[in-house]
Amino acid sequence: MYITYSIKTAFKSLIDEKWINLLCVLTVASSLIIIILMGLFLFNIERLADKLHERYGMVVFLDERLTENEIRSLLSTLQSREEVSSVRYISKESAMKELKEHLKEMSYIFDGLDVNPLTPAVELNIKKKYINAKNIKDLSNDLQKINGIDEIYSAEKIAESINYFYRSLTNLGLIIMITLTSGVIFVIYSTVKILFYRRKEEIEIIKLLGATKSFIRMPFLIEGSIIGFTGGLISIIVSFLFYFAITYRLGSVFPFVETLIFPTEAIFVFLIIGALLGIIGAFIAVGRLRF
Amino acid sequence: MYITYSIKTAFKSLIDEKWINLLCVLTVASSLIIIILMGLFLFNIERLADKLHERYGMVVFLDERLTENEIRSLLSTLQSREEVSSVRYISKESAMKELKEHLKEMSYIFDGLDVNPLTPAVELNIKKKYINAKNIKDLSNDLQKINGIDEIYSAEKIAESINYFYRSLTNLGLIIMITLTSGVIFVIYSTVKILFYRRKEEIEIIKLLGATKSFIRMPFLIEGSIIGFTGGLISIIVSFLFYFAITYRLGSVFPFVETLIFPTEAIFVFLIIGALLGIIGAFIAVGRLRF
Amino acid sequence: MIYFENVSKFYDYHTVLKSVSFTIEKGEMLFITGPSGAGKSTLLKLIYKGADFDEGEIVVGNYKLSQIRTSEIPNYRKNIGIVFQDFKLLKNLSVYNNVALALRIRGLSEREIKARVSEVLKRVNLRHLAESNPMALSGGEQQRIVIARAVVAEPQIILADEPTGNLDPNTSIDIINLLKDINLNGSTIIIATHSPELFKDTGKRVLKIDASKIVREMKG
Amino acid sequence: MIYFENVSKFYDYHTVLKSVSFTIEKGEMLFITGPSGAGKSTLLKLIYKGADFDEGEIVVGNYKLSQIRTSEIPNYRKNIGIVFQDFKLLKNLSVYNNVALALRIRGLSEREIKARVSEVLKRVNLRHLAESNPMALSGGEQQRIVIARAVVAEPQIILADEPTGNLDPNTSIDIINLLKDINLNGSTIIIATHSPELFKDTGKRVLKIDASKIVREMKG
Ligand SMILES: Nc1ncnc2c1ncn2[C@@H]1O[C@H](COP(=O)(O)OP(=O)(O)OP(=O)(O)O)[C@@H](O)[C@H]1O
Ligand SMILES: Nc1ncnc2c1ncn2[C@@H]1O[C@H](COP(=O)(O)OP(=O)(O)OP(=O)(O)O)[C@@H](O)[C@H]1O
Ligand SMILES: [Mg+2]
Ligand SMILES: [Mg+2]
Repeated sequence: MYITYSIKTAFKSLIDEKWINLLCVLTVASSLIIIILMGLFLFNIERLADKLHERYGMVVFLDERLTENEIRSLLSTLQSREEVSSVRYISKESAMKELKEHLKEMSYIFDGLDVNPLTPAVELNIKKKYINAKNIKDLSNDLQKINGIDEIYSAEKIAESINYFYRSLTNLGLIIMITLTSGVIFVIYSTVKILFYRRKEEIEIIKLLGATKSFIRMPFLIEGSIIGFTGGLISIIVSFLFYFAITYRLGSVFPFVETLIFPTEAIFVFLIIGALLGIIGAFIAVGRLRF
Repeated sequence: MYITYSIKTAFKSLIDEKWINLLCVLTVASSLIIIILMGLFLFNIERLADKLHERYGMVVFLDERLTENEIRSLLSTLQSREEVSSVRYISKESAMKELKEHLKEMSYIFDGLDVNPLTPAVELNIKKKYINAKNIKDLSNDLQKINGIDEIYSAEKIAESINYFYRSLTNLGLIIMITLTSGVIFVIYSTVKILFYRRKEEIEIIKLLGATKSFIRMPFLIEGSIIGFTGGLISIIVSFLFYFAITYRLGSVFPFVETLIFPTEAIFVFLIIGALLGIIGAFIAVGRLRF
Repeated sequence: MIYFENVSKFYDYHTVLKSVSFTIEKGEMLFITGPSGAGKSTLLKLIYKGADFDEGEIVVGNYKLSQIRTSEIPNYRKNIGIVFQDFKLLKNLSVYNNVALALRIRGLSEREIKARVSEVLKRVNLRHLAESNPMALSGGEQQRIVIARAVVAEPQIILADEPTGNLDPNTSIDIINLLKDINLNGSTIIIATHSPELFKDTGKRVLKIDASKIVREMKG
Repeated sequence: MIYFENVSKFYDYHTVLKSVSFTIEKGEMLFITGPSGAGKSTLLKLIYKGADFDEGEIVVGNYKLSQIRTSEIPNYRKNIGIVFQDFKLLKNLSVYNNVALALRIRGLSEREIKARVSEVLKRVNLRHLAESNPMALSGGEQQRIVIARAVVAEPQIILADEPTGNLDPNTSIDIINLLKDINLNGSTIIIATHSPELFKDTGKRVLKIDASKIVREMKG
């Protein structure tokens, strides 16, 4: 069998044409890096979006004069609503504390204050599937009618925007990833095509000597898969270093960064994807052989 | 003269090797696009940073009991400090108004309030060159001693952070731009090297026929400059479209985006830079010719 | 073994072969001669399917060349060894590997390849140059590599196009003797040449082509 | 015009030329002969600086070849027209452009190039193939392109390595006559060949090389 010959020829070509192969591997790697980081970004955005949704809440301000019992029954009423996943009561005092924390250095403005001008409130966490402008509006209208509720802070626009922003990001990311994937195939295709043209004279000769199609094709397929695999390997390494650097350097500044996740399955997936794209590109490049 | 021959040969090679040339042009273009967008970003960050600095101020809170005259003399004392570019007096009432604007939807918390708990203040704009932690600290210490000044809100940390953030961004941007520029040269170098290797047999022949170095080199230099120029052209067009899309689509959401500037000089600069990088890459690629 | 029936071959502007008919027996050794541009190489090309003919029919063994399927061509060519006029050596393989290629294509084991290639390189007096790059060798040495590659697989048919164009008279005689030996083992051999010395006194059949026709058939 | 003084040339393992000395007069026409691998092509290579010699000295006109500077080589080579044994035609240029290249390198105007190339293609009987790709032509036609390219610039020296290896006897005579004509116009011509027919009856000087030495000098 000629498989040893094919492998030898593939490696010889890889070395003889090291510049173009290197160029190709680097281009493939950088495209894959962008694909991986983009994937990582979307994967984590999805997780963050979930968290944000979990945290999204309405705030219901209560009449100051409600008794403890009245508050308790109000809370259970609120809790019983289908849309509500949890409720949290915020007293006048804890509201002031939260406000001061929010204002940070400017909290001195309340220093001279003797009375607490704030009202007690209830924070409602809304179930993810109900978070959209219409539902929030409906809920808010319903709650308005309940006795003891003074005012409602619902911010349906913010919910809408987060949803919209998240959807646009996902779509944009997917488009870029698909474009880049075809880019990777194209790059390997062109490279193998160049290598093919470069060995065209040689191939014409071995055709005349009686070589079969697979004898001619095999070295190119091997070469394409090696290029793709190497590109995948480099991209995985670089992306991981990048991920590591980001979580390490930025983690202390933005705590949410530390929660970013790099799924280990991706490592194997991208090695195989690299090699596969390589073989596909090479196969298209060699094309139909005529005798 | 053989210049027509050189040009013809260059164009022939561009067409014969369209795949690799296209690949190279696209790689050069995408690198240049990143360089341009990075440059645009830094250019505008610089402008924004200047604006931020202009706006950076210290706030000096005054004794509530100062008379109008005393306030006026205090203002001129403050204005006379070398570090101060301008001063602005904020009365109790306008302070409350600003605070409410800042809190937006949460401003209702002051609704029930009869007294204005805030103090009158003066906002000091600091000259750009004095904005650093040490100067701000000194100034703040000096002001503390002035009669009628109750408290000082200086936020030297914020000034420091902005400066630091800006400097890191600039450095990072410059590093990426330099890396990519050498990347562009490398890509053109490898491409011309490949074309050179491909025509190696031919070149060996014409050397034997008596061709001079410049006769051999010229087509490659022309080809390199065309590749670089085309890369530059594409990158300028794409970057401009990108810039246009961003300002157009995001301008309505984030007003600051509308103030981004795309300097028209960049267009010519990048065409010339593209061609120059192309010639440099080609020159290195052809290298020393031996006879 | 090989039949040409009214075969014609045209290139864009001119006729290279016009209604050529002849027969070559299995095991025959035959010369084709004629002036430069007469169509000798073209005739050989038609046999190995390096070019298609426009009229008539060529039959080689069990193959009708006008009807042969593309997928069969590699196998068909494995029956044929070719000495190309322009050598067609692979520039980036050593002499040894250039010759071995003919056997690798035929799927032989490396051990068998080694034995056969060494043997044939000895026959053409090139064993000391086995590891050289063919491009570094003299014209005559290159020509002998091509001959070695054509005969190493002991094909049924050998087509030799100007196999001694770059060889001095003595080496030419060696090569013709080599081809005669192989012919004795049963291979059919067709040699295209412009030099009458090659076939004179061989007693073999000689076809002379000129003006796109076979103008004469003689004994060498 | 050309002096070899004890010139030796070694390749890695063996000696190709050993202490070779001879003189060629300006305007002379000289043959070099010898068996395959004798060193004929190597000798010509040394003259056009296609290879460096290891001992001795070669003087060509005003140039001492051991001392010639790299930057002078292109100009030196412009005095020489070469018929390469392996043709060295550019595959992606037409016949016309292959021949024209020799003049483009010398900086002639396109008008003059056209006149001269047409003229020389007529001489070698290739005018009808001017726009063909050389790879599509017969071996003999290719060889005549190389000859045309070598002579078109009317250089002072013409080195012809096996210029008739692919030509039939009649065409060979035409080519030798062409070279004789050019020789009469004053060019020095050196022809390497393994075939005695080429120089017999020419009355020119013949150097026979073998075993890395000039073993005989005779008249053709
Ligand atoms: N691919 C082609 N396209 C156009 N013309 C061709 C092609 N191949 C050969 N020819 C022409 O066909 C004619 C015959 O060519 P062929 O190579 O068969 O000649 P030949 O007899 O082998 O000559 P030589 O002795 O010079 O090798 C020539 O005039 C040649 O120019
Ligand atoms: N670049 C090289 N490297 C190694 N050996 C070489 C090189 N060039 C030539 N030789 C060897 O030098 C010897 C002489 O070669 P040369 O080409 O001069 O022979 P020649 O007389 O022209 O033979 P032919 O008639 O076959 O063309 C040969 O044995 C050849 O193998
Ligand atoms: Mg021929
Ligand atoms: Mg030779």
